[in-house]
Amino acid sequence: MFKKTLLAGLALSVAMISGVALAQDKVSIVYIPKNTGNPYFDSLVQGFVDACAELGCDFTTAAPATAEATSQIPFITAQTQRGVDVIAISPNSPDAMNQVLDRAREKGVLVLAVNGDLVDNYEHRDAAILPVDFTKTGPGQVELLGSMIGYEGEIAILSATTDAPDQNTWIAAMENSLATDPKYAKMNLVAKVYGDDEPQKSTTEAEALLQTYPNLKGIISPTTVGVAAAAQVIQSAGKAETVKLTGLGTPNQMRPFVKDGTVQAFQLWSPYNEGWLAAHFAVGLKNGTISNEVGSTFEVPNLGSITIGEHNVMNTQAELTTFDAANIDEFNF
Amino acid sequence: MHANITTETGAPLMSARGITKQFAGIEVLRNVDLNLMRGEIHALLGENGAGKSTFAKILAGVYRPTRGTLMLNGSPVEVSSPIAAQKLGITLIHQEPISFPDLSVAENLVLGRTDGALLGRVPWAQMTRDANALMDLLGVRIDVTKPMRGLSIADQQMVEIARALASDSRLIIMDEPTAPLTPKEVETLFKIARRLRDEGRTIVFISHRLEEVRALCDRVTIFRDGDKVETVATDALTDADIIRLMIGRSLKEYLHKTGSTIGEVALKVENLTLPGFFADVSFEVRKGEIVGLGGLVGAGRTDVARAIFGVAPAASGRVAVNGKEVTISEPSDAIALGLAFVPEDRATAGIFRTLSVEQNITAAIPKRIAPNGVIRRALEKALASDSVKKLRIRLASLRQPIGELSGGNQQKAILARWLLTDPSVLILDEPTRGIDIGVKAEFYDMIGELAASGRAILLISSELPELLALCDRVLVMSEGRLTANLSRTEATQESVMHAAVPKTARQTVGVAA
Amino acid sequence: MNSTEATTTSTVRDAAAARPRWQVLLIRPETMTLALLIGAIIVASNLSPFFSDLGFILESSTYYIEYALVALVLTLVIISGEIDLSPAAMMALSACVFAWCYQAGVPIELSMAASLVAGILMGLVNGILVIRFQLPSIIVTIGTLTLYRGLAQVLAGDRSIGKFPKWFNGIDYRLVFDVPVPVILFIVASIVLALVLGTTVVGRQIYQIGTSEVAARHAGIRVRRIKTGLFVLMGIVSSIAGLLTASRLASVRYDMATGGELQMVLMVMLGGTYIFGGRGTILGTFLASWLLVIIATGMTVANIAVTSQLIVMGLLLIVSIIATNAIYARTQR
Amino acid sequence: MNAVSNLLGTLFQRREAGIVVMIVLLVAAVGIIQPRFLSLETLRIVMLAIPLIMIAAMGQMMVLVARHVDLSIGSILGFSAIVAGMMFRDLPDWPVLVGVLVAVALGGALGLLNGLLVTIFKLPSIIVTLGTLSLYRGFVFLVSNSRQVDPQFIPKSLIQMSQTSPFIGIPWIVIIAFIVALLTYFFLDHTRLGRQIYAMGSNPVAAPLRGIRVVPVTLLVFTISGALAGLTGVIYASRFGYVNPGITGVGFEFTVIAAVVIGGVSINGGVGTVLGTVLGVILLGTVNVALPILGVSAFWQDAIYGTVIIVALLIDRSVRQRGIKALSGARSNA
Repeated sequence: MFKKTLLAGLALSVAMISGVALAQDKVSIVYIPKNTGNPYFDSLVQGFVDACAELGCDFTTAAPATAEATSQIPFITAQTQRGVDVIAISPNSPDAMNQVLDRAREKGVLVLAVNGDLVDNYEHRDAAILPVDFTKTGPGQVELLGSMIGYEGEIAILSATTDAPDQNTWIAAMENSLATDPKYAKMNLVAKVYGDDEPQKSTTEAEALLQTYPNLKGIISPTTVGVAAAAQVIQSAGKAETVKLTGLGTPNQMRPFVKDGTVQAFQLWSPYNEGWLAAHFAVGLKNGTISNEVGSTFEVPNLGSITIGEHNVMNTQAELTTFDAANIDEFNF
Repeated sequence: MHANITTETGAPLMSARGITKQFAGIEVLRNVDLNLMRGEIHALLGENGAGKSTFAKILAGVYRPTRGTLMLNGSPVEVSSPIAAQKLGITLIHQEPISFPDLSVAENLVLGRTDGALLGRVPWAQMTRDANALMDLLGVRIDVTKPMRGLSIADQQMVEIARALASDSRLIIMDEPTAPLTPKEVETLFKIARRLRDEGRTIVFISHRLEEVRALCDRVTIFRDGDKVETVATDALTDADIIRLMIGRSLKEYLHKTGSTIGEVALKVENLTLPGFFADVSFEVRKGEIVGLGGLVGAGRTDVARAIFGVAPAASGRVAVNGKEVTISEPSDAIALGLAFVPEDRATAGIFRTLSVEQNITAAIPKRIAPNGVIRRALEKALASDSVKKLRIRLASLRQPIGELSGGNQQKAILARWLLTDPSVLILDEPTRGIDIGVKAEFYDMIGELAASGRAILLISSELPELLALCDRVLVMSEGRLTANLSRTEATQESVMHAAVPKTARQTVGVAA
Repeated sequence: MNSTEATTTSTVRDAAAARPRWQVLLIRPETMTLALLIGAIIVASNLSPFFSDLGFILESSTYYIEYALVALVLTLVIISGEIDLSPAAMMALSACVFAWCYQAGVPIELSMAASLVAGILMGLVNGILVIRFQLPSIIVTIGTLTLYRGLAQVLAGDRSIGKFPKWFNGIDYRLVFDVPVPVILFIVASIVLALVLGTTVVGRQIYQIGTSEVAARHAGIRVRRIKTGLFVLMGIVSSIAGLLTASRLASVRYDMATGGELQMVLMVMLGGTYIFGGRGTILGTFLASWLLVIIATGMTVANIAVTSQLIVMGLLLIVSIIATNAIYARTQR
Repeated sequence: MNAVSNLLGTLFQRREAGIVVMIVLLVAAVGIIQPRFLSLETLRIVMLAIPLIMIAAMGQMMVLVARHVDLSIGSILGFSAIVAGMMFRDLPDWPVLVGVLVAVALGGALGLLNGLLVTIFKLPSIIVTLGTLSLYRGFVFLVSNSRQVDPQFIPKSLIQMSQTSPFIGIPWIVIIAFIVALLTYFFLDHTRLGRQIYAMGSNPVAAPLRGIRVVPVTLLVFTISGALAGLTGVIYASRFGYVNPGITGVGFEFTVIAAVVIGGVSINGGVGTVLGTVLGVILLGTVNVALPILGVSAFWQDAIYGTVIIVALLIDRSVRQRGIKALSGARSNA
């Protein structure tokens, strides 16, 4: 009975295989998101899929169940074993995968960091595709919030984890702008709190902010989970008039709050374009039409000219996209 | 004496016809026919394992008979479960009170009553009132709103009895209800039992104490080895008759004590105290001597043995082995000093049920079978098979799980385990409980031989004849204290019982006995 | 109910016949595990052409071998009638202690020693709570698993600590006769523990304790000492596994080995160790560890979604206990 | 004098009193450090923090009283929430109530499956539910195709359950949670079936001898626990406004077990009150809210949970020991 059940289970699994053998002539790309069930990456995957349909490359995606530091490792090994040409990955950790990525590269696999980089471990990947120049994100957010609150009053930041590298880059830039730009002289950053990208913790932290700082005028939450949780908190506390919120969020997640006025505007970029660019870059590199040199440029349909910057980083767009009631319905991701 | 029924006149309330019960193919009850009359108190007597408790459980629906029928008021009935029994008006008061320790006394009284819907409301106030009324009736002072957990065993037993009263049963079966009770409580119980009988209810009373049976019961049925031997009016038999019927031959025939020379003090215990269990216990056991330890269940005998052996060490007091004062905080310390302990509860404290006989026998001698930590199989096998031969343990293979052996052979294996440690002091706690008559005799012989070989033996037993026949001296405990130290000549049924019953209520013994 | 059992057996006239030897050998949980292992290898090879490559399987096995190493000791704990659900958290905390010490400037050798000491202490805390305070181990270790993981988080925050010396990193890439060092370690530990359990007095006593703790105490077996020792051994082996993981990842985070306890319990259960104690073998756990490696690796390389992996793991756990229970119930009589 | 000390004695013996004291001390301590904590707003936040835990805790408490444990409630919660969310998304015309009922029914079904495994195969519930914890989470990913249900699809009326209030500012979900607690109280304390659950947990061997049908009662207990976890799933959607297969309900079982154990429910079965559980949930909720207000790093949260579970176990044991002492004392006095 034991045996039977298991064999049945395995037989069931046979039915679920997504592709057995990979064609030799086409460039094969695999994309490993942070975790499964994360809507942000669904849109990014779509970019890959569409680009590969156009370019004629093979594309698969495989994701671990949790966004824990080590969970992507078996996937990298397995994909290397499958003999893929390109591994694109949104890393869960800036350093835990160094060795396994090196091993993949030794076997001739092109490793691309997508949407997040291996900060300070650049030598363990070939290139990185990031949505925007991350030095511009922080000031952009400060300016957006400033415009909402008349450049005056107490503000706070609700971030992801204390160690999230991208968020920390942005926050540092925000602090720098607030300190140096006289335009923001009357904006006073009173707190930085961290919701760990968990809905429950983010909610409690946002509630505590409203509670602890009764004169709070605005919150910046540069993370999709955080900004949604903060919007929910402001909505249920009925403080949309007094506390302004902005941050980085996905249109689908934020749509109800923009529609009911809880949030006037927030920003993000197009994850779709990241997939689109990554696929074009990878195929071009494999075909020899693009060279992975700092400073070299190439053309990508719909995106225009892309330049490879310092640390082999390239961006899909120059500025953040701002979403508000006027344009939010044009986006679906 | 209200001996109003001595013969079977009229229709019986309950008749058993050809009741046979098998467990895993083994007959523990054979073809039992028995009539229980209205308005009688009917004693079931027999040794442990004779089948009386099994029979009681069949009456109460705990077990279903393998063959045979039960007739209630002349028509056959299926007593398929305890609930079914309850619906038929049959209540069993278990040997060990079965209660729900976290629930209140009042709740314990009504729980499982079959009337009322499952989602019906619990009438708390009514329940408490009724429970108090019952307690008054029984003359016990128990706070019925408190959980059962805090009650003494005796009080728990009284609650059980109260439950039987409350359930308004026609047939009440009491399985050794008096074991934990004080004589005063026994007296109350008897009063109530008589009143119930006079109301026309039937009571089945299981006890080991002949004097209680004489004081209370109208008729007795004697079981032996799964057979019903006889049902007669209590007055028609003498104690000697009853004992003969229970064990199949007279006591003298199977209890024999070989003389041994008594030597120096092997085990000396002074002022041993464990608050709540026993206090100020002092005695000594000499080489070659068999010292009995008698008393009622719960008197603290087993606790003293466990304390000496280090299972649950005493809080204060001194123990000396072979003249040297020692500290024993764990059984392993005791074993190193040459002590051995055959515990009362063989199933949980004695055997390793699923492990081989061989492993069971060699469990206490790790150093001998594995001088450098690695077990020498051949040596182990030799030691074990030697013991099997010596003690005549009946088995199919040394590798057989010990659980497959009969109780007597299991007990022999446990004894074999301890003999391999070559102990100078052996503590035997109810060594013959639940063992076949035939094997029992073998045990008595062995105990005698062990003493003759110069070992000191402390024998705890609830069976008076066993104590009287085997021991050189009999100690008696009551309420956690040593109340008598009787020489072989002083020790009689009466003197031991006299010392065993609690002092606080001694004056009432005459009524009970 | 025990008293009725005693009455039952007391009247057994003659001992029942022993079971034939071949039956005893064949109807064993380990036989099932072996059959499953062979089946899994066949199915996995058919699922993906990339699977049947010993080097790849060995490399992939290093991701699970740390758990398998702990599972070996957990087998002893479960045979002795207890359970420990905290080893994954102990791995994380001891590794965090190591990394924290190293970062604070303690020489790496001493940091490793500190990690071992932490492991011993954690095991001791478990042991004391279970043995001295007589609390049920299953719930105690649920408490300490939360506590240890929490302390790891307090100690390391959510940073990843790395930058260990080169010689420390990448133990999984050091090969002895083409076999990664951790795998060698696992095999050696299996042999040693199998010998301890099968041929020594301590091993024998672990079975006896698990069969009946009361009887073991009465037979003079030092139950408390052995059980405490086993809990401490869990701490030590968890610490070693934590260091292996740290070496493999070249970095340490508090969320290392998250969810590992389920995998460890699964390995032990799948190997036919009886959940109520007293039965089980190291061989079973050894085979089950490889079974798990094969299943997980096979599914990952065949690109089977994590969804099915979770379902298969859950089903395997339940089915394996049912099967083991059934087998033991058969031989019990 | 004696009467007063007796009263105090019984008060302190009651576990509930101890928790109330702890809550008061906690609130006072936090209030001294951060006076803003003592406000109506805090009360509202605490109130919002507890319904999720409370509803699931009622089910878990019942399971623990019956001498079992259910580790799979987080996954059951996730499954019910995702299915309800998908119904809201794909069948927007259907009444919200249908989604709620489906979630509760599915939760009940998964709970029943736990119960069946425990009763039919006589397996320890902790291992069974450890297995189904993983199994059911797999189902969550499977039915949702690993896709989140976005906020735009969660019905407004459902979201408003955690924002609007029928009276004096108490949000609907809090009222629902207290209704569930009240119903549980009536069920466990005032029906025969409820008392049978206590009896079964208190002495599983005796239960069948007293006519308690252990198997159906056990199945019922697991089913209720599952159904309440299912209801919690819908409340989750209401509270957080979306359902994510990889996040919703993950690790929730430990929070709930911590709350229940703090509330004085014994893992040895038979002991525990609804009041104690409610207070345990409130204590845990207050701690959760107090930590960020005090500026304590969220990193401490797990360590505090773990400590609290162990301390609760030790307290439970010492209470039990006192009971045993009382027993042996009574015996020697008899």
